[in-house]
Amino acid sequence: MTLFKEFQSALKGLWSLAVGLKVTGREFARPQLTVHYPRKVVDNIVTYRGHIELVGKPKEPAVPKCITCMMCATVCPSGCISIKKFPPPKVAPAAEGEEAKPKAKPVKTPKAFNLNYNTCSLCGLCVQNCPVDSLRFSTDVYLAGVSRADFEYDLMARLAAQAEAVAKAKAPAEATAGAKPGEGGE
Amino acid sequence: MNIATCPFPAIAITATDYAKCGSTAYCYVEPRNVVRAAKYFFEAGYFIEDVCGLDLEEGFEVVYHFDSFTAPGRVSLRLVVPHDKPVVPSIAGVFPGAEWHERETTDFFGVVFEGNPNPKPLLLPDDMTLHPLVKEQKKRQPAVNVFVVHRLSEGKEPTAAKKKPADEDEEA
Amino acid sequence: MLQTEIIVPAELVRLVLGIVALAAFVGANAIVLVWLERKVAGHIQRRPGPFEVGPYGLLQTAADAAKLIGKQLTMPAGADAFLFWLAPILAFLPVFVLFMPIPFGENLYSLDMDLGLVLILAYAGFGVLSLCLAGWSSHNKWGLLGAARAVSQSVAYEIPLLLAVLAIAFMTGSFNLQAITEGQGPWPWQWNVAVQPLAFFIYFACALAETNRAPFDLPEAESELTAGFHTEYSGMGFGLFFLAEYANMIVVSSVATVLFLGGWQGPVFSGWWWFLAKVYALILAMMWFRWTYPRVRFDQLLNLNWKWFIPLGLANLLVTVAVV
Amino acid sequence: MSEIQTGDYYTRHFSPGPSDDTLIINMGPQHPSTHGVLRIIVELDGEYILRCEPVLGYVHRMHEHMGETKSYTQYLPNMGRVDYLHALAWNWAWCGAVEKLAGIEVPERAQYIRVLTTELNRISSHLLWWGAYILDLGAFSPILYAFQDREIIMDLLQIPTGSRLTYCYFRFGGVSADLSDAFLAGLKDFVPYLRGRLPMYRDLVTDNVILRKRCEGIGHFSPELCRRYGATGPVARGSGIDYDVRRAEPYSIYDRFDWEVPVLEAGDAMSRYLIRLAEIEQSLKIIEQALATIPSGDFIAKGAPKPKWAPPRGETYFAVEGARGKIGVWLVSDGTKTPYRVKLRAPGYCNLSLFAEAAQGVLLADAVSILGSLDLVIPEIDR
Repeated sequence: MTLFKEFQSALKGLWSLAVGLKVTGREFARPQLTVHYPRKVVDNIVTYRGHIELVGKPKEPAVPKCITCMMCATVCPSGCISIKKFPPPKVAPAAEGEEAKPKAKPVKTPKAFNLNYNTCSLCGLCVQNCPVDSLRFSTDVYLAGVSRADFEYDLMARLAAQAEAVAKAKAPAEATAGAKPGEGGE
Repeated sequence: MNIATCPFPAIAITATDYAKCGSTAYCYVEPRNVVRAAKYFFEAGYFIEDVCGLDLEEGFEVVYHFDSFTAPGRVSLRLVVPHDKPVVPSIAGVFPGAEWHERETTDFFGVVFEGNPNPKPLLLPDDMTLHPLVKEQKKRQPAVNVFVVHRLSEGKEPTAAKKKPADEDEEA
Repeated sequence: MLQTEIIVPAELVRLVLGIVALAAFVGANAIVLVWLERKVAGHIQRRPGPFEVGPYGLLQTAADAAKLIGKQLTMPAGADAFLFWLAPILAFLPVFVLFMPIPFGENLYSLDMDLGLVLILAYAGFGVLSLCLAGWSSHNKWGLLGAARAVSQSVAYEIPLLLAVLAIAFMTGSFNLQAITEGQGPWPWQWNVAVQPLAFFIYFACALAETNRAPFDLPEAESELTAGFHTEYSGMGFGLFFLAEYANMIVVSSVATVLFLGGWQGPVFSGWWWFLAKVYALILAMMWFRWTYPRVRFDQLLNLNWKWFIPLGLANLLVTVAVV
Repeated sequence: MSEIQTGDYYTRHFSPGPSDDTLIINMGPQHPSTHGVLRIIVELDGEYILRCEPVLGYVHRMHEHMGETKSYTQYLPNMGRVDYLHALAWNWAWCGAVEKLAGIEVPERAQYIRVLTTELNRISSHLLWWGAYILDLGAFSPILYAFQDREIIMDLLQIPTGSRLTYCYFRFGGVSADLSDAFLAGLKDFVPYLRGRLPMYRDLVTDNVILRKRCEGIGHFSPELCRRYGATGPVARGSGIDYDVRRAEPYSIYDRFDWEVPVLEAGDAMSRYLIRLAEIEQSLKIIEQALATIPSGDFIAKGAPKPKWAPPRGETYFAVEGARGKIGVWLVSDGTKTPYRVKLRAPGYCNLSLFAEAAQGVLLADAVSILGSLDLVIPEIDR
């Protein structure tokens, strides 16, 4: 009887192998799922949060909302944001003699806003903690470069280029700006 | 568990608020009694969760976390060894799982576990002499500054901040 | 001028032509098979497989071969140079001999010999020698383990393979492959597989093991032995092993076609195309297995052989002899 | 024996055994089945393992030291890198420890969001393990089938978190973004979809006789062994230990859902395999219930800590159930903006530590099977 049982279990085993073949055979006949990258792209990039970029003022799209409070640079765990402020409006003291207003309004917009994407860990703390919503995530996934310098972004220039493109297209900002995170997607 | 019924020689046992600090008791022992304590926890059905080091002004505190599969309630077994002679008997003979945790603590703090069956560097390179978690003298905090003991009952034991644990205090 | 009449035996012409044709056949088919394997794998896994180089990626293998030829040949320090380089050549060369007695069509064969089957079985033993040498001479412990596995696996599985083949030989009363083919009819129920299903099953399973195909690919089991016997081979050294694997697949499938599936005979328009179609069907099945099953363990593999295939093969042979 | 003298520190200290007939080989750190960069020095007699010793530290990043140099908030992204396959559980462990220390309340909706995303992440981790384990055993196709399903999870989790693997989504007092309708709708569709896929997994792999022979009775861990080494998670549950942190040390809102802790007595690789598949189903069950009852409200507490915040002095231990077992964070604060000490208890570390004992006397191929059944993520072990 043990021999019989052995044969029975062997047949059962063989049957399980046949079932496996059936599964792979079925999958063989089904259409492919791969997205052939350069010809087609995936459709869920809109929810991806890539590196950060600046948000322009509604009236002047080339000028960021940023008030150089340095919050993003301080909170960043890897120190990849560097911001240069304009020097405080201390016009040279009396020697020049002109009507340099001693109480000129300080320029709040940054002189330079650079991101070193090489060290960014995409935690989103900067965007979350920006008090004036001047930062947002870009949806850039198709990034490639040959040197580290390719990933050191001048975000002010990027904003200017975006604003220019928008102006050129005379289309609403929706076209270039990434959608707000957490929305959209399939 | 309290100090009177404790089956191994302990310096102090504090029942703590599980909801706040995640342990039901802190149990301070002298380094030389740690194996007896571990044996007790082994026989009581606990498993070893981890062995951690902590660099305090008083010395290196070594914290063993034991927990039970059946009746949850973490107990942290603690001892303090001086900075200049950080030697603790290994409990790997009781809980073989402690071997790696002890080797890790040796890597990070330089605390030597005497009797560890395989005292090789585990996570750090073998030629590394630096112990990364040892703090500079001026950054070290006394125990009172980091331990706020959430006592469960009105315990009569001294606070966790035992200044000089390497005294006598042997009982049982 | 004195005319000397050189009498060239027709057999020799046929042999030389046959070897040249076989070289082309094996080379071309191996390349096609590599491509096919990748396509089958791709489609089973719902991806396209190679599709960039050439139409449907057909030239991908050729590109890979060119790359492999261009790569530096390295040899580990301490390896036995002669044996190390002999092994891949030894893996590939006997394949030509194996093809010689196989009748692809009614008149399409390079060597008509009565002991064709014996020749194939004899030369098939070379394969294991090359694996053994490769693993042993590369001065690599993984290679050594792979070699040890290869030897015990091949030696063990040759026995039931022989038993299965023997059953057919008894039935036909001949070792001549052409005769065996002609002993079967054109229709599937006239094929030997209908009479000897068990022998076919054993033969096919053993063929998988002999060619080191999954689920019996233990000598090169990459999740255990990194790459087994060919761990240390680079460039065309590796390429030859690779080609030899596919060439061996063609050989065992061809022999199976001849022995069990009626060879070049088909219900309509008998000819070499039927032979090729059957060979490819078997090869496709082998690929299908590879991309479906996990790998068996080494002791299980040998257990399977000694506890199942050999007794079953013996029983099958006994019954066959009794009936004949 | 010349190989041993020319080896490195660990090889030199792995003294050859008494017999001359043994082979000492390095499995890893680039071996295909050690997933990442684990290295195991193995002494073989034929193909039988006499003894072995794992060598760690190839991806050691000293996360615990980073914890002492960064602020509480800045340490968040580290968590996704400790165990990249179940990043959200580590997110939760860190946030939970800080919340426990500082007594921060997490709003209802945030609790649900955490449960939904963490369970989804657990499924994706198990799916990847499933594929990788079968790959270790030599079958190539299942991993891609698992990846098809995992891809959907990653697409889903990308909606709230913005990333696909190393999530940094939880914040002290909640999460960083609310769940969108697209996510909820997608998740609602995903639950029945994955349930429909599981029978295929069973047919193709679980019932396969070759796989069964490779797993059944292999790598038997007794409950005692698990206890001595502190093994948790599916490894312990596969050995008959009914222990799940979600049940044993209840945190968040897991007590509101109707789900089971799968436990199997056999203690072999197959039972660990089955436990993980059963956990996928249980996670689906939790997700289904959470989806049905998720309330509206804040996704982060109103008084959530600002980046430059410092918690009160004190210490705490917080544990969550990760895909690999019990994740523990021991946090000591001296009241400044940076933690005084962070200890990360990685489940894989404890689970792997029993390997040396369990692998004694097994075949090399079985060692691969046992190693795979432990579900190791090396960055988590090395930290």
